[in-house]
Amino acid sequence: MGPFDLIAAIPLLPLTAFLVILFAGHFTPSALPKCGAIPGILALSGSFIISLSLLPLVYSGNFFNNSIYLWATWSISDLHFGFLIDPLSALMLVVVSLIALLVFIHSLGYMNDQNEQGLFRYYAGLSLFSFSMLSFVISDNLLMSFIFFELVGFCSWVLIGFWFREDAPPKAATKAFLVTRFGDYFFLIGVVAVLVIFGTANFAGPNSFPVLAKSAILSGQTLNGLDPQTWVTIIGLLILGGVIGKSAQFPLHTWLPDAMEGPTPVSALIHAATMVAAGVYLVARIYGFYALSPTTLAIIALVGGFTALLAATMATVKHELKQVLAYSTISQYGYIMLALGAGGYVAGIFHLTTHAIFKALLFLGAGAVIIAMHHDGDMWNMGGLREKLPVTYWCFIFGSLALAGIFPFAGFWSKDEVLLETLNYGLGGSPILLIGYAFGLIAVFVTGFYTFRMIHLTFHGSPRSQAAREPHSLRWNIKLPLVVLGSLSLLAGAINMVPLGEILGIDLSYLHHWLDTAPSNLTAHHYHELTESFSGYHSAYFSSIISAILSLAVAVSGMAFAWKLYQSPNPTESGTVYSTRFNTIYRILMHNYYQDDYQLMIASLTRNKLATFANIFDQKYLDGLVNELSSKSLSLSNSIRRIQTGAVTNYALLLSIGLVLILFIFALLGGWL
Amino acid sequence: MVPISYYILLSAAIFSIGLFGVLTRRNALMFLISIELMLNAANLNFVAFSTLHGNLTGQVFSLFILALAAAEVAVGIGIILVLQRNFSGIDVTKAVTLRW
Amino acid sequence: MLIELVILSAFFSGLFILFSSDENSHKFSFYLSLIPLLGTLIMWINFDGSGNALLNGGKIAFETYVPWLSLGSYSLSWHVGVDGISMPLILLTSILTPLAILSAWTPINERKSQFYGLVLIIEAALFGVFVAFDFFVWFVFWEAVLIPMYFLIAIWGGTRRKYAAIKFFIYTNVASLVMFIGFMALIFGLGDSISSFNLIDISTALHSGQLDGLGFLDASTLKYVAFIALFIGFGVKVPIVPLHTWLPDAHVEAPTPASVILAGVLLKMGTYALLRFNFTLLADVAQKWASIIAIIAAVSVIYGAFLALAQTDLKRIVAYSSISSMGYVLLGLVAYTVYGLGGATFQMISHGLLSGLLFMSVGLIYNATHTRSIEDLSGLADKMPLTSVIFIAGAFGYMGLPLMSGFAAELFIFIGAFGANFPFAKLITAISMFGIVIVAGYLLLTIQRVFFGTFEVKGNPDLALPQIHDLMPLVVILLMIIALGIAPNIFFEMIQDAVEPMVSLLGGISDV
Amino acid sequence: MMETSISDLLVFLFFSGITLLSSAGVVLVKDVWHSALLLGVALLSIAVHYVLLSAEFIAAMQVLVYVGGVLILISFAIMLIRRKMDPKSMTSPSLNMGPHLLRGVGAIAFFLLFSSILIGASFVIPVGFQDGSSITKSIGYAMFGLPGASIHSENFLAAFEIIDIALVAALVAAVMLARRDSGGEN
Amino acid sequence: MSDLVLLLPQLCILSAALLVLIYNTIFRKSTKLTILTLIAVVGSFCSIASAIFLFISQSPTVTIFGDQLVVDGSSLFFSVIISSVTLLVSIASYNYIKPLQNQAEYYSLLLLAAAGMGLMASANSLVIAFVAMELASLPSYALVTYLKNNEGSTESGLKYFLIGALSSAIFVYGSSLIYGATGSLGFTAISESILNTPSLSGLLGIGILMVIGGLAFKTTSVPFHFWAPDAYEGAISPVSAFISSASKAAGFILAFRILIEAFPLDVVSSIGLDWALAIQILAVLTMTLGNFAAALQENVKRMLAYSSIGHAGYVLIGLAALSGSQDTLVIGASMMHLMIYGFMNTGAFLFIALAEHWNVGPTFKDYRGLGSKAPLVSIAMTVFLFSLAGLPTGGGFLTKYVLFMAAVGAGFWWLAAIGAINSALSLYFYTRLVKSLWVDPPISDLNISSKGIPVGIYVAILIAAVVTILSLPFFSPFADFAMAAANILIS
Repeated sequence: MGPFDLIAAIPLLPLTAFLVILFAGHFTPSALPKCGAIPGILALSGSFIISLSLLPLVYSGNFFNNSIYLWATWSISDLHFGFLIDPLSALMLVVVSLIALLVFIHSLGYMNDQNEQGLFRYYAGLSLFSFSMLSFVISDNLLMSFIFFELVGFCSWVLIGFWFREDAPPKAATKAFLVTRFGDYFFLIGVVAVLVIFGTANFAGPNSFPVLAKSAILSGQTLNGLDPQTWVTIIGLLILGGVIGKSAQFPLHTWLPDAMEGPTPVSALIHAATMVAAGVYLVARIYGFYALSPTTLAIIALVGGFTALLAATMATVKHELKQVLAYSTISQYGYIMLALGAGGYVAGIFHLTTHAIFKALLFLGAGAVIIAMHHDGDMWNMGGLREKLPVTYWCFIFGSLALAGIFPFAGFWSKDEVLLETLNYGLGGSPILLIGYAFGLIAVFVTGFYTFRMIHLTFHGSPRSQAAREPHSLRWNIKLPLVVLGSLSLLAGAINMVPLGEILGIDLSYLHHWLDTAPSNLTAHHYHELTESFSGYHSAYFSSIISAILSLAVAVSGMAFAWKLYQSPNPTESGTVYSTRFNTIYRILMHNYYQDDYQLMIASLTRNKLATFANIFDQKYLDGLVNELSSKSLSLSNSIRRIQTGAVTNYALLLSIGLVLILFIFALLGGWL
Repeated sequence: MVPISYYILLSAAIFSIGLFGVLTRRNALMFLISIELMLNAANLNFVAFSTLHGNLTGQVFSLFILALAAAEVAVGIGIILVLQRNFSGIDVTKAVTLRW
Repeated sequence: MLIELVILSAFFSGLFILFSSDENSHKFSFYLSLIPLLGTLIMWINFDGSGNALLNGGKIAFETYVPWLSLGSYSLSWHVGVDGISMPLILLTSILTPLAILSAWTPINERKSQFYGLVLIIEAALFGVFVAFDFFVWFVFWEAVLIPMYFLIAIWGGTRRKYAAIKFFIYTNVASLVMFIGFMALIFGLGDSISSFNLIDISTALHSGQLDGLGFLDASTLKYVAFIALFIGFGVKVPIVPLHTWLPDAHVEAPTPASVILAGVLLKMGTYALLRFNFTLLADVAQKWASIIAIIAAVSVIYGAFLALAQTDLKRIVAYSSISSMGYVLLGLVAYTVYGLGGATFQMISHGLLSGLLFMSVGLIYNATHTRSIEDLSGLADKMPLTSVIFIAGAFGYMGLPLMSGFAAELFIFIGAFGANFPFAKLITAISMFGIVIVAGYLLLTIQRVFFGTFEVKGNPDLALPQIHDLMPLVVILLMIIALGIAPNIFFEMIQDAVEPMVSLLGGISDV
Repeated sequence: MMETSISDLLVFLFFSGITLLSSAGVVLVKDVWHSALLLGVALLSIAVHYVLLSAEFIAAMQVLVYVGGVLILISFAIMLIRRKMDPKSMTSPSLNMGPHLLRGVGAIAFFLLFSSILIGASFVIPVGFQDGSSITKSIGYAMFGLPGASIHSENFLAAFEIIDIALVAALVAAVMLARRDSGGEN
Repeated sequence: MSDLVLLLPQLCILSAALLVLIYNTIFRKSTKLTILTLIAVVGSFCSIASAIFLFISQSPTVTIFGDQLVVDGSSLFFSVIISSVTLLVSIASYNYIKPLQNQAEYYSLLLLAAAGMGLMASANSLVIAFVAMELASLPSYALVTYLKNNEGSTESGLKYFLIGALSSAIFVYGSSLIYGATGSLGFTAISESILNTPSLSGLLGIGILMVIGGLAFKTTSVPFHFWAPDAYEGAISPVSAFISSASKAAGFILAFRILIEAFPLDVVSSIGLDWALAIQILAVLTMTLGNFAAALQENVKRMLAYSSIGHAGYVLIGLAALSGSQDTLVIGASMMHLMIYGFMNTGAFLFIALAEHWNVGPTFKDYRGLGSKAPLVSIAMTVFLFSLAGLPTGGGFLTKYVLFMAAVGAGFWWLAAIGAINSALSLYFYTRLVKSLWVDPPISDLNISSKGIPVGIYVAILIAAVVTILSLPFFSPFADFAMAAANILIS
């Protein structure tokens, strides 16, 4: 009974739950009263407990990294499925299984109590998703991650399109899958390139591909036609394609807001905490590879920063509560990308964890509000819910403040660390990161603005609709997850309070140490050395206190500006000065910078113009050619048929002319004349 | 003894006249008669060449041709009678039901 | 002896059914079709072949060699056997036929015994194609497949069945004539270094450079001319883009079970023949023109996918998507690496299963709603949950969702093609990989428009929901697709072993 | 062996003139009856040519079979056919010229081609037969493939056997065709 | 006596013919037809048996009757073809001519024609060739005009006779010129005299071409083919089966023998006449005209007529590709094709005879739905049609592709290519008939059951079908026989 024997159980438990729910649901529905929630909850609590039990093991320094199942034979290292347990994946395991468990519980309230139909399909999809996500987290090679990367996308397609009888969810599901599929196309090329160029796709171990890449760059010999540096950049960018698709970064972010069509627990689990995190987790997982090429890091940072600002601005004008949260998710992941791009590996992971917690909290809170509001998510019909839903209100406040990055909450510590690292490395010799830092800082202001606007419109002021006056009562299964997550978003910051540590002079960066006790070339320190030597990132040791104070001030001023705009007792959308004076900007923001429209236009263009052109070309020319050939030969046969006129004299005439002709030809040839 | 080439030329002339008859006349009997002419031309050829080569193969063979020409005429007239009965006339260009 | 048993059992049961009465011919034909299935399974269990049959050192399993007749200096013989490449294809044929028969129970209700008889005869002919190693024996079976397929399309087909049937018949016949003349030029080019049509002797002769010119063609131009003739001949069957116009008509107008066999196995005849003739016998020519062929493959993939995108008839969509999948096979073949060739053969199997599944489910939808146009259908998932689940699973398998055979095959092909050493290999592979996005595009659009939204069918007929025997074949194929997706080594081990010698033949990069 | 004496030439020219004119007449005259008669004249003149070529037996046969047999047969046929058609007045033989003659260009082309080739051909001096040997006797021997013929010839025994079967066949065929069936069904 | 034993195949048929005549004159009994058919069947059967026995036991290559007749592998091979076609036709004719007049004459003429063709097969001199051709043609003219009060039959008989007479005149004139140039009529003698004393090459050339013209008539190759479509359509189907298979085969063996033995290519090309080129022109024209004209035919029998012209073109490929390197294979292939074509073509025409017997209309539309009414025979017809088209339902597949293979081997790949295009087009019109048999919905007024099953025609069709089908798997006896025959002919 080795310590790591139970790892396989983590993903397999949700898989068994999936199979149980699927078959029981189809054959003996009565066996599962809660339509499959119970097996799901049991499975995930099991996974959560095992993940927790792994933490001390990993902290004491023993890791697990070998292949479990041989998928296909290969020359050097076969294509296989394997597990890699190291501090990063252990941490992520805990976060994913915890949030998944809480979402399952929340679903009891959200789905069962509203007696939705087709719940077996829902819970089966949810458990399949958990299985794929957990397997993705602990996979030990790039191919296995790609496989579960796509499976996760499939589960999100199933779950977004849960209410397939209406019109909007299926369209949203298709759009989600297609946009991520477009990203995965680049990712697949990346995977194939890694397998072909380096011969292996392992993350860790002596012959893992980041190590091979590093030694190739150092030795300088050309690899498969190009020099290693360009290969690393190209492969990095290709994999980045998949990351941008999945984590909804700048060009491929349009699918996330539409994915809100799915049930809110789904949005909470998939489109806030786990699936969207898969992209950035992948970057963290092969950070040793990305650290080798400065251009890729710079691109990641810029994309991240720009997305953070862009999404935040779009969130300021949305009517739907879930839309605001969706855009805030996009912008927060922009921050994590900014951190990773700027060499802040630890900061990225820190913000990833804290964001998972408070975003899940906000989404579950939004779910609670939507139940209370009899399934109406429009903030302009809410207001004054503070007295009626006290528990939800306080948990929601904790989450929002963490999101805005206000002092004691987790968000403050992690977002500040991100900005600190960006500033640090920006000043320390790679000025491009400063642009990222500027984006990040402005985004803090805008985040503060839309967070306060969200709280104020939902909870403060007077109720603006009948449903807001008598909201639906909420049971324990809604409130318990909120309380758990609320407390966590308060305390989670403790794992890495760098500015406080600097003030008190004691080292509080536990997360940093946690990520340092990784296998040989996966430690945070090793990554720091790589970014320094290969990408020229030198830390300028900027004091964390100043940047903390700066970001706090910007956040508070953002909230104050929102308070000034919306503080009138019953604010109306048209009344705010915001919508009158900056009307054009308002319209642009409402239309999400027309991103959706131009992507839709491209899709319909290829579908209607290009495809129909190909079809017509195919029918008219290629098919036409064949038909033309047959009709020509038939008309020729018709004319040949006509030679046989029926009169014997004609036959005799043609016969003799034929004979004389042949005689004449041969007379000429033979030279008899 | 006139040089053989004259005879060959004569037989070629007769052959062509026979062929001319075949091509121009529409009457079945005329067709038959013209073919007789052509066969006779061949016979003349055979006899002429037989003297040229000095062996009798040509002459004996011409006897055979004579016999078979007669046989052919017999069958031909039989067919022409049947034609007369069906198409009431032996004009060859009338019998064109089978064409294309 | 096992191969002859399998072929003869299929053929004579076909004849028996053909002449038997109609009323329970569908049950008889299903049970009879299980015999060849049993035979092939036994063959698979004690399959002891190793290496590539046509290359030296290849040990052919179940080999039988019986002299048949002699034409002047050439002696023809019944030389059949199985190697790593043909074994999976035979299994695919013997599995698909009973399932096709089963799926024919509801739609085919007139002249039933003739239908089932012809299906079994096609199966026998297809076995022949995959086992024959003598050119003339192979050519007999190659042409014999056309006749039953013509009748299947012409008698039980859709509205334009006669046009489609005759077009299919003549198009493929012209192709095989072109191929025949090309191959004969090659045979006589070899002069007296071979005295039989045995493919193994021909390949050893060709590879030891015995080819001297024929008439005004010297050795190398003769090789090029023969390669082009063979490529066009088999290209029509594969189909490769410019020669594909018969496929949509034949597939759409054929009854569902016939189009399952047509898409499932008949297309593989073309790729199998390409593998055996163009890429084993004339390997050096294939290697020299690798980039051009790869470009043709990429065009097939992208152009086929765009064509499918423009279709509104369910069956045409599935038919056109076969063109792009076959484009992938060609890409795999031309890569000339272990993964490329192995992936191509694996893709033949996986595409056979996947297109079979999609055609059968389209058949079920047509039986129920009597319309195939996606504009007339919506919200089917509401009323036909099981069929929609199977179609969606099949569609995702087709798109290359991991843990299904489609993904495994395409991944192997991409790895193989990406690592190939002909110029622009990486660029062409990257471009043709874009196909998976377009395939995902039109399949998802179809699913969304046909299965989701409110239930409403034009002329709202009362749905004839499929019974168990309609759904059973689909479930079986789906399980096989998933099994192959999770454990491709079931076949891939065997294929790799057969493909390895081909690569080392030309000193290609053997590790990719 | 024999140089051509003037008298032979004159005789040849005279008779070939008759043959050519009569055969042209056969082809060009309008009424079939007249062409049949002219055919008789042509055949007789050809028989004379045979005599000139020292093939007397053949000439005799020619006269006997052709003029005697075939011509009579043809005239019977004309009589039979004429009976049905309205008996046109027996006018004097007139040539039927007209555009249809153009179709005869094939024959003329053949003749021109043949004659041009013939001029080019150089003939060897004819071997001819020694004037003592009886041609008819050796024809008889040759007919039955018996040795002992004074002039060499190929063995025609097999041909002889086959020809009689052929004549039997022609007989059966002609009888079948000519006989008037008793209302046979078509 | 030994010479006559060698001629046994021809003699059997001859004696049967004469026996039929004698029997007819003596007995006037009512059951006359069965006896007549019996004689014909027994005669042709024993001729096949004797030919095969002779080949197996002695495989002779000897010239008899003062080397006027030759009995070797190819003459026996072709007399097997001719006698088997006669066998099939005579079996089928039993039912066909039961209601008609002149039954005895029909059988005697049939057998006499067959005897003539048998003799053509073993002719070794132009004399025998001409006489045998006449013996074969005269009865065929009468047979085609058998239905004396049917317009179609008389018209086709007339055309057949007139063109036949014209061609035989041309043949005779040609042979006179050849006699003039070489001084002899025996094939071997001709080739020797051309070799050592070449003279009058112009006349000889014209003579050879005119002889080829005469043979072209017999083998329906362009431009001497005009009679064929009308004759085959007008005549009663068993007769057209007989003529299109047997007389064509006889024409070909005579052409082979004359062109290979009398005018061997290497000898003849010295005088500037490469007749292979002429045959190539004829082959291309015949194939193309035959297949293209057949594509849009409305009348089924006329379509089959044109298809038989097309097949003559294919066999001509064998002759045309002689100047290449694979002579035995090329000639062997065309011989094989003639053998299997004989069975397929006779079978197909006899099916038309069956349809005429059930007075099914002449066009494709009238044949609709025959498959369901008479399945067994329609399957046989489908086998014939697809085998004619070159699909592996019967031996026709092998022979056609071996022919193309031989042409490619001999270096004439373009001939094979033209053959391929034509055979692809032929698939179109053969499938049109198969389509109307099996695919098109049956027309209502097709009542076959009332007429009953004509046993003779059924038996003949089934024999032909069985032979065609079995000739695919068991092709080696045909192939060995043909290759041996070709070997003897070439060397």
